[in-house]
Amino acid sequence: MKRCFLIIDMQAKIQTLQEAIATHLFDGATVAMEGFTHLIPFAAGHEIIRQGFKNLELVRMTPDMIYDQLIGAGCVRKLRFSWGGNPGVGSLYRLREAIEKGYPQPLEVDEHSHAAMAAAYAAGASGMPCAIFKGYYGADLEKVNPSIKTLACPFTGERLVAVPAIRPDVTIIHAQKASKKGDVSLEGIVGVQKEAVLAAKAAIVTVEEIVDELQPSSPNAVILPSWTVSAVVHVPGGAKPSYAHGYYSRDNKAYMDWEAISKDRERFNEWLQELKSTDYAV
Amino acid sequence: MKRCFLIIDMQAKIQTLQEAIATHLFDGATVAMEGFTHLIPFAAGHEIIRQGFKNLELVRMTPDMIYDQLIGAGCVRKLRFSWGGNPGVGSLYRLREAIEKGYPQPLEVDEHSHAAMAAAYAAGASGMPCAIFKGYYGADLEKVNPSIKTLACPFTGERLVAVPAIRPDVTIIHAQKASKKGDVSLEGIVGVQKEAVLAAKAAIVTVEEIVDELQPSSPNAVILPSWTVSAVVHVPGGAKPSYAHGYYSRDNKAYMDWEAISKDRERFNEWLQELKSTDYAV
Amino acid sequence: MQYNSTELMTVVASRILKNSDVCFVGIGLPSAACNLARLTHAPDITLIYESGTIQTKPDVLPLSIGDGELCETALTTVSVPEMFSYWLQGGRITVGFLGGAQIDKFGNINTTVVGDYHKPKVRLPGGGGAPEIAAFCHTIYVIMKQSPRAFVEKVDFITSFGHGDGPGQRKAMGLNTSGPSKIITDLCIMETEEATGEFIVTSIHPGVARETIQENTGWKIRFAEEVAITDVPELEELEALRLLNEKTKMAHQG
Amino acid sequence: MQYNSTELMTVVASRILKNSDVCFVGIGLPSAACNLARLTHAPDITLIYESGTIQTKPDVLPLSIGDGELCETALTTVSVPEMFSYWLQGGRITVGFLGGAQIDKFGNINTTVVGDYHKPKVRLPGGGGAPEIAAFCHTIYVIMKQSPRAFVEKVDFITSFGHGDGPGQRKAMGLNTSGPSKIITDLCIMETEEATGEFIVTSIHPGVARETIQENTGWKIRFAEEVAITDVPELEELEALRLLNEKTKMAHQG
Repeated sequence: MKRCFLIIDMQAKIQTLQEAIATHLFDGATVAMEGFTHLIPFAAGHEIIRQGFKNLELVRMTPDMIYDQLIGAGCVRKLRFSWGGNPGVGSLYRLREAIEKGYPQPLEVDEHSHAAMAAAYAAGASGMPCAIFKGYYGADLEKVNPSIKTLACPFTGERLVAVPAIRPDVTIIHAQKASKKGDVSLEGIVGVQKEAVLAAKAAIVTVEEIVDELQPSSPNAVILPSWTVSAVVHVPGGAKPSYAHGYYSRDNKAYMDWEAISKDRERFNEWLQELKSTDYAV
Repeated sequence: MKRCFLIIDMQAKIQTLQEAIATHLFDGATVAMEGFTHLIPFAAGHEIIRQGFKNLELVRMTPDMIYDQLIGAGCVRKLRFSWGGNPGVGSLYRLREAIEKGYPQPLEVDEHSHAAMAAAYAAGASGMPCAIFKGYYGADLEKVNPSIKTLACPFTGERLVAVPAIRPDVTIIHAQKASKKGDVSLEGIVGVQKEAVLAAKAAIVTVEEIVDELQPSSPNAVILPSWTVSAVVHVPGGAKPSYAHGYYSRDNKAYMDWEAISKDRERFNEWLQELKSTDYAV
Repeated sequence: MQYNSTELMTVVASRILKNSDVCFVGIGLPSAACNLARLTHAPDITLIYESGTIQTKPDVLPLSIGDGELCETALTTVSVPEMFSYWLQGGRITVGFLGGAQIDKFGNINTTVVGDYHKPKVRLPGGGGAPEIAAFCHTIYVIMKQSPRAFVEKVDFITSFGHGDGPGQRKAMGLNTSGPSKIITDLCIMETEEATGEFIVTSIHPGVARETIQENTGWKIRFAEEVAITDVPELEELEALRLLNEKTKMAHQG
Repeated sequence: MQYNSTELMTVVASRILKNSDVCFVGIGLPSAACNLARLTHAPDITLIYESGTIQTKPDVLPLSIGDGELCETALTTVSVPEMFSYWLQGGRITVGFLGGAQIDKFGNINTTVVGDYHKPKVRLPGGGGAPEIAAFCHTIYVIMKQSPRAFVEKVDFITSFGHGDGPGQRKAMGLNTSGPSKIITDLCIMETEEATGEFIVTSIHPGVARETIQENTGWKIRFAEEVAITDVPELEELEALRLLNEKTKMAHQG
């Protein structure tokens, strides 16, 4: 319950990307950048690389290209995840080299299933110490990950599974819109972004547009009120090469092209130098 | 897991109210009729009274006027609930007489908090045997209801609470729209209706309108696909005197007038005779 | 300007709310107090009703917790399971309001039964959201009319836990929230005394005698060393409240 | 009409899907097979992708599990926690597709590591949704190209449980779902033998020799008493598949 007293002070400030990352990140922080192929906060991830944070504990269901980049850049000590690949393309070679060869630094792994990660985010948002669900029947992950435990339903005796709740120091997401007041709206494939924000001690939201007033298409639209968000940052195109429903499409070619860059340390380092020498560009 | 094989056969049929109730209800069934002051399925409840089902185990977070009517009519043996009153008005006297005086028959009570009921519906929808949450700290309900148990978080040792999942034989809700195919859409205060439907072995949905195609206002609108629903029934006004967002408002006067009818056995019986002698009227 | 005791309670309750508060609003006096705060000194206060409506700004007071007005004027409306898990249990709510049939000097409240639970003399509506509201809102304000039948030595049933029978019990249960911190009655304001966990009178409404307060309290009531006199409602507050009540009455009769 | 082995696998997989199925669709061949079924004999088949899109009807195949096309053509899109709790764990999905780097004769699948988990020779992407897809979908179909490196005596790591090492183990764990029931390869169709829990060959694709199947299987493969010859893809099926692939290719290069 420590967190409730933090939350009182949460109130969205409109900041620049540099400010928001510099204010809320710190070396060793647990950081979740979510987006289930949609609305992936690439620009914010790149700014973390530029600012050179170290030993981050990254959390994400589907670490993809942006996490490959953060790992390759040497920002990451540990990864909690459930599926680490370049979706529809192949491997994340920076992720693989960190695990297989300890390059550029060893990567500790806390591996779960999607069901477990999704439940763990929801548990974090709900102030629960753990998520309890049904899963992992006969799967070996339970044997190699001590943070997966079993318990019995107190009524039926049925075997249930528990994993610790996810409580990031900082969650970063990209959304379509925010109001000037800092209320945020997401639409389309919404993934676990709401849960990731509500589970976090601080939340940064980059957005395509800042509007005077949100005008949700439905009373039940997915909205994060300003008092659940720490910083709102106007970053049009901030999800590229992933996509923003209603704004731009997924750049599939960029994902396919990443294969060759990721595979080759030298090409990756060239990519990294170029990133560091430029501000985010849309 | 027995239920999964039931669910395969679920596919919405468009039926009349009489057919739908006669097909799916049975004496002794566990029935949830949900609606959190909004979209309360009054017409369906009245049809249950007309068809004279007995010994039902009713489930509902906020049993209000319609459950008072079912209890007064002698249809109900047991009630699982969290708040039983006429909201903003006062008591439900038929409910009180059943508990306090066993009239017209004794009413067994399985009482929880809102948080517990909401979690228990979500657990039912999720195929869980129980819901696990944080709650009831120091509250006496835990002492008088054996279906509230505690357990320890396997990671932190923190005290957690468990209640059995809700798995109704039949859930009945009222919604704004269904397509001819049987997909259902709800909007506004959506309560626990989605969970109540997904937790049930059979689900009846009465609707204001049947349209050719649903055209949801948002990709994330609340929709129940036709294969999660057993029967769709066209009952315009079927939520009156509660309300249907976008169709008609709450008839507050009817709720205030219920006080006097409910309070007096004779007036209630007159009301009951009149109900039984008429078809549902809008 | 003349005012009645309900108006006084509502105004007093509205004043303790801050612009930055996120309130879990119950029907009746709490709803009136929260909306009065919003219409006077706390225009950006966030009001949440357990039906799922977040940041709502109703023009008239809802009769029920889930009236259409609440949804139509809300920033967003979430499902009830989400409301209780992500928002209430998640620790997002700063202020909860409770009332009840009985309250004791430790702020334990009964809205369940009078008499024995299994053979009740009077069956009350039950707890609804109260057990977890009392646990997870950062603080709890209680609004209740004072009488010896309502302010009792020991409640028949603890529907929502206050401070048990003394200080430190909440913490021992793993709760870091303050629990009931103020009771606003038609006679006075009571606040929790830290050392004992007991409610003591800290402000007396204008014209009320100490004896009247004791006569309407079922336990031996104590008074703070310095007891204030509650400020009378201001013209502006009363006008805003009466306009709200007037609009509400018309809407509900409609 | 000529066809290649990927086309054959896709067509064969599409044929086993029913109009009434609710499929949890993975990217790649399963996505192609499910959409081919929808475009041919099963127009009302319900396709669900784990990104939350329910009843989607994409015009082109998504590259990733959460492409915009899926959401735009879906009946509704739910959050990922809801997808895994209410829909998958809730028992709403009739068919799940799995593939992997390794599979054994009991249908246990490895998509996690080659070698030791803590010091892997090759780190694969991991399980994603697979452990619970294997548990909760009413049945599982596997699509994989056959080779002795992929069809192994014992998988290095059980990412998703099939039948363990014999029949009855699923039931003993409290699972009432059938688990992997068919494997569609480029050479044949295998099905679970009830008595042993083992996969045996029940249909051989045209022109494939039994020896070829054994050479590409790391365990001693058995054949059913009556082995069918798989029907060749029909013109209509191939045309629909090629049009879908053509549209997809253009869209992804765009």
